[in-house]
Amino acid sequence: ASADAGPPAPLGLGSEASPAEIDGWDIDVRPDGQGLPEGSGTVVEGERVYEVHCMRCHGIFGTDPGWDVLAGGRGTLATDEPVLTVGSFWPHATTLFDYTRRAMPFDNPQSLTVDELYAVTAYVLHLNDILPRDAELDAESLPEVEMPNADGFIPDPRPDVEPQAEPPAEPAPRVR
Amino acid sequence: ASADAGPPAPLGLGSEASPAEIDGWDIDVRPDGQGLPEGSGTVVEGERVYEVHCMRCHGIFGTDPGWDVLAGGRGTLATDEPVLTVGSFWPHATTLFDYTRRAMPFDNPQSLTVDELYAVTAYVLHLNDILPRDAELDAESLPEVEMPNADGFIPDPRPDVEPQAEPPAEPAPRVR
Amino acid sequence: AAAATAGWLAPGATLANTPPEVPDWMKRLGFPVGDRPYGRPSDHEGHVVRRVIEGLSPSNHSTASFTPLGDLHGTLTPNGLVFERHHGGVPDIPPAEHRLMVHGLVERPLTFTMEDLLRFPAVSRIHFLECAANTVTERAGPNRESVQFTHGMLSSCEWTGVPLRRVLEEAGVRSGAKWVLAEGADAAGMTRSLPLENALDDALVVYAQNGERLRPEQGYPLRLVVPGLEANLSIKWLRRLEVGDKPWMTREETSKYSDLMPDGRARQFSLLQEAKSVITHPSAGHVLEGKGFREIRGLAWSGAGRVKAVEVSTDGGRHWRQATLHEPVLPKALTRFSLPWEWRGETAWLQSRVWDETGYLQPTREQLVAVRGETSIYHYNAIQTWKVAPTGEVTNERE
Amino acid sequence: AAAATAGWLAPGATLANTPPEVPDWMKRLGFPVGDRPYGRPSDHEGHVVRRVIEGLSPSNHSTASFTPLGDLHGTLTPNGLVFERHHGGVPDIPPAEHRLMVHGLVERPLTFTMEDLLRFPAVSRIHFLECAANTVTERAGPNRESVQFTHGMLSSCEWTGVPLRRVLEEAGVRSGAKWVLAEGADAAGMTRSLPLENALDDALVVYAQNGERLRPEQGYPLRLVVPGLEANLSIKWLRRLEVGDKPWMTREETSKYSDLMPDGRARQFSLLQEAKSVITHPSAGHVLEGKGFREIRGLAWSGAGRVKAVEVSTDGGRHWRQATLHEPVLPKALTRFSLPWEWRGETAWLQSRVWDETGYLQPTREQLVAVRGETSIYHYNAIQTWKVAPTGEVTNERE
Ligand code: HEC
Ligand code: HEC
Ligand SMILES: [Ca+2]
Ligand SMILES: [Ca+2]
Ligand SMILES: [Ca+2]
Ligand SMILES: [Ca+2]
Ligand SMILES: [Ca+2]
Ligand SMILES: [Ca+2]
Ligand SMILES: [Co+2]
Ligand SMILES: [Co+2]
Repeated sequence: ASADAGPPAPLGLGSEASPAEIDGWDIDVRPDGQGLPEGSGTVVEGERVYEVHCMRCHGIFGTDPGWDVLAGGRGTLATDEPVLTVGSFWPHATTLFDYTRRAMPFDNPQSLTVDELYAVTAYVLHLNDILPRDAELDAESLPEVEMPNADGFIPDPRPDVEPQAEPPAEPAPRVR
Repeated sequence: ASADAGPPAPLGLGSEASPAEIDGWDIDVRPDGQGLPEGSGTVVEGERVYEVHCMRCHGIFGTDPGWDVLAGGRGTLATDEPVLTVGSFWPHATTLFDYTRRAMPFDNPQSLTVDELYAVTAYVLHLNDILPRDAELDAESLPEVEMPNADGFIPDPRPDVEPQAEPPAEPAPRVR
Repeated sequence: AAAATAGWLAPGATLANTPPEVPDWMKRLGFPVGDRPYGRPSDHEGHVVRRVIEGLSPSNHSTASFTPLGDLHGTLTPNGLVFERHHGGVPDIPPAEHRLMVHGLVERPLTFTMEDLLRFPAVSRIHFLECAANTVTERAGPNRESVQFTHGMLSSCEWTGVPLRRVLEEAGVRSGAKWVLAEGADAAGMTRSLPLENALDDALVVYAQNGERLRPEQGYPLRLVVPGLEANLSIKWLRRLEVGDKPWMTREETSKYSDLMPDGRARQFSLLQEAKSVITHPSAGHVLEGKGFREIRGLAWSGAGRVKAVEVSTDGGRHWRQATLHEPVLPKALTRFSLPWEWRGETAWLQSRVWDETGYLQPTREQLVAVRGETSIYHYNAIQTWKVAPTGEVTNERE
Repeated sequence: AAAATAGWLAPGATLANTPPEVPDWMKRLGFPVGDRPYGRPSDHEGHVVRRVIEGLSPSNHSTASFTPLGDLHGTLTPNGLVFERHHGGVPDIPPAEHRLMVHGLVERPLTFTMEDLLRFPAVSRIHFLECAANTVTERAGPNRESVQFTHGMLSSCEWTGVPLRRVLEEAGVRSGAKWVLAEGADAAGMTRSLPLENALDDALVVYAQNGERLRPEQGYPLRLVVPGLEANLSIKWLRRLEVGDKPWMTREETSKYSDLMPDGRARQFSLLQEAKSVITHPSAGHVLEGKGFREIRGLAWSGAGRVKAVEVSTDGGRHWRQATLHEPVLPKALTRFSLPWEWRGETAWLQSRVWDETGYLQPTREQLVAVRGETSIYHYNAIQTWKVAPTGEVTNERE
């Protein structure tokens, strides 16, 4: 695993994690769909989930300010007042499923069923004009959703500012 | 003041301490009598001070255990159960005045008058058979009191135990 | 200077306890030994607390509290004053029920109890943690009223635990592995993808902080500490590590913690906390009680390694003098700097700038904004200015 | 070893929150940010406190509380757990009314406010403080039930303040000066004579501890820290420094803190805390939960300078293995050492011994007692033994 002499012998600490144990805890989802559970949900079902579980904080159209804004903002990224939302900014639809599953509703996380998660994910994408009203999502279709800002991210180019002074000629004085 | 290049220029911090201010705070007493205030007290007066201010903690003869024992213990220092008291152990009588002035009575320190301090000092020395019943103490006589264990103290002779093993041949492994 | 402080008394103070008077507290017993089995600061230091900016967030379950840097000394942050940033509040986890699972691209998926983790060879290291959003308020110009709020999402502790590398090796990292997912056991299930390179470098799985077990709000009973990188990566209440070949693109590395540039594109995985410094004494909110000698003091740090040099200006950057660095100068740790100063009552503009061992120099605000604009949130590390008025009042202002 | 910890649960713990179950605390919000402006440890760590030995003294206004070394990690002591030894309780001093007077053999007698002292060039240093009477209970053989009570009058902090030398120089030390009297503002008026040589070496006038102002029981608002020497010299609530040509022979350097030898004579001004070490993990009171790999960890220190090497024995001193020292190894500071250990369930007798940079080796109890007898109270620094029974129970016993 490492570049040098190789890993040391295991110390024999810890206990084996069984597939069932891992399954209960492994809640993440990757852009390639790894981690997506079996199930499905439609935009229409999602509207109902959204109204019951999300609307009180994020507003009717997901555009209420205060709590995080979920929809709108397309075309604002290069302006003085960018509005970063799932539709305007997020590069992957899978992140919406992953984040909602682990963290939403804010005051009742990990409470939605898998089908509810697919549904509300579909609905928030619909609110962002990314999915049509008759769409349905599952483990296969979710990773294929094309996000408007999918190409909006670049690697870290820093350092990006040229030093405008030479360091002092003398080494720094030190005190203990 | 120091061995090397000499002290730096003052930074100009702090305020001058006036003689009166110093006088109010300078409560210590040295074996040569430096710091002893004007005043005096007798063993007989001291008995009364002791009864009112000290006896409830140190006992009728200064020998009650529990709180620090003030009297007795002569000849016990080299035994298995040494009893360290003003009489058996303390090298200087001035220490008794200094300590009583600053710290006794334990629950009401700095409450005795100068005369009371000389008196109770005389009385505790009397309890230790160091002063006769008709003795009186003042700034001149107190430093001259001869204490039984005056020669009982030696400078620190350490290290006093020979190392019985060589340090490891290899330098100690280090981790950060 | 003696004149300035002679007889100086804070509001409410009397002369009844100053020379030549014997102070009252020498004449009566104080509180007994053991009265406070676990101690707390003096009541006279009640103003030295973490503070939340009210209204910053609609819920204090997801907001920040700030370390009072202007009241601190040396380089360590007491555990009670370490800044907070939680996304779903602070969970109360019984340590006997906490588990760390390690799985994914490993030979042996494992679950560790706290007992297991305490048996690993332990290391202790002093490192700073800085929120990527620290100082964001100052990007568009002077804003907050004290260094607590401009720079207080910064702390420094001695962290004790197990090198993350050692924990991963116990499970056996398989070939093809490039990233590690770290997940917290809080209500936010806080999750980040960490490059395997950083995971195998100096990252730590930590159970103790400044000598004692982690505080609840710092991840009790277990957290990650990834030195030098944005603190959000140092996942608290750590419950799971998954080894994989690609990043997970979690909400915290896409929607958040990415840097939106003026052209509308966003920098991603910009994890490094670049070199930064700030003067803490004097700083905004302080009042100089008198002219004459005093010391200018501050903190400098770099996520890339050691601090190499710090310069201080008292005239808004026209002239610079090199500051003294206080040993030990440790990598990815706060370094205290100082400079003697004779203040004659003039208006002064205090600034500091740091070079780290890579040669990187802390930029001016103008330089940063020229490249990154004014709308991005994270990684603002520009030179800070404090104004000293002839009255002695220190404020967050620029020329 | 996996078998030993698989499914291990502390008393009272359930499996409802362990894999595959989603723990409860991920399903509800925790306590909000800023709920504790000044934080405190987890309620689950309520056993990690300073403790007094009841009955040791007739008044808890003059007694000691002990640092729980067996529950700590790394090398710093959290301020809330620093051991206490007061002789008249802890005074509550308003900092605006506190003064430090410097007089005697000086050019300019001066009084300093806290404001004045904060203006001096400041330094921060990590040093241990150890009561001269630490471990006295073990001189006549194993006695106390845990390392908290055998070695807990020991702590280590980052101290910030002004070199005592600089304060004395501000007043101007006159020729002929050889000693400095330091006096506290507590009900005991605690007072010691310090050799000028030590005063001008590395002694500090301290106002902050581990980043924040001193705790009340550590001398708030001002104390002395005299590195390497018996902690009683590090006068708390420091109010007065008098420079003189002779020692004052205070009660604390005659009646107390002198070492009575078997011949009835007493060593005086035996100020140095000689090199010492102790194993903290495992130590008496701990229970090894399973066989297999674990690490032996401890602390080593020397008042004479740096720790040079530590050796550990698991068979009562018959065989020794060199331990790893944890960086940074600072002078007159606690140094963490460790040694990997595979425990197979046998009875073990754990010991550690330290050499410091002067070549001094920590003695055995037999060596110390041969020279100093069993009745002296102070400066007991002999090798400590812990017994590990086949049940895993660790006790304070010797072979
Ligand atoms: C009680 C209030 C509340 C409810 C109910 C709620 N949210 Fe949220 N939501 C929040 C808060 C607060 C945040 C920001 C959390 C943080 O600070 O990390 C947030 C953030 C989000 C985000 C991230 C936005 C971004 O730009 O990063 C998404 C997506 C989201 N919520 C979706 C949902 C969905 C879907 C539901 C219903 C299933 C829901 N929320 C219910 C309060 C709520
Ligand atoms: C309320 C109880 C109390 C009273 C009253 C009291 N003492 Fe004490 N005394 C103590 C205690 C407790 C100590 C030990 C203090 C410490 O731990 O440093 C002590 C210590 C001493 C010592 C030091 C003994 C040694 O061996 O070091 C002397 C001398 C002394 N007292 C004298 C006096 C005198 C004289 C008075 C009256 C003027 C007095 N005491 C009143 C409780 C008391
Ligand atoms: Ca996964
Ligand atoms: Ca948003
Ligand atoms: Ca004097
Ligand atoms: Ca006695
Ligand atoms: Ca007076
Ligand atoms: Ca389950
Ligand atoms: Co002044
Ligand atoms: Co095991």
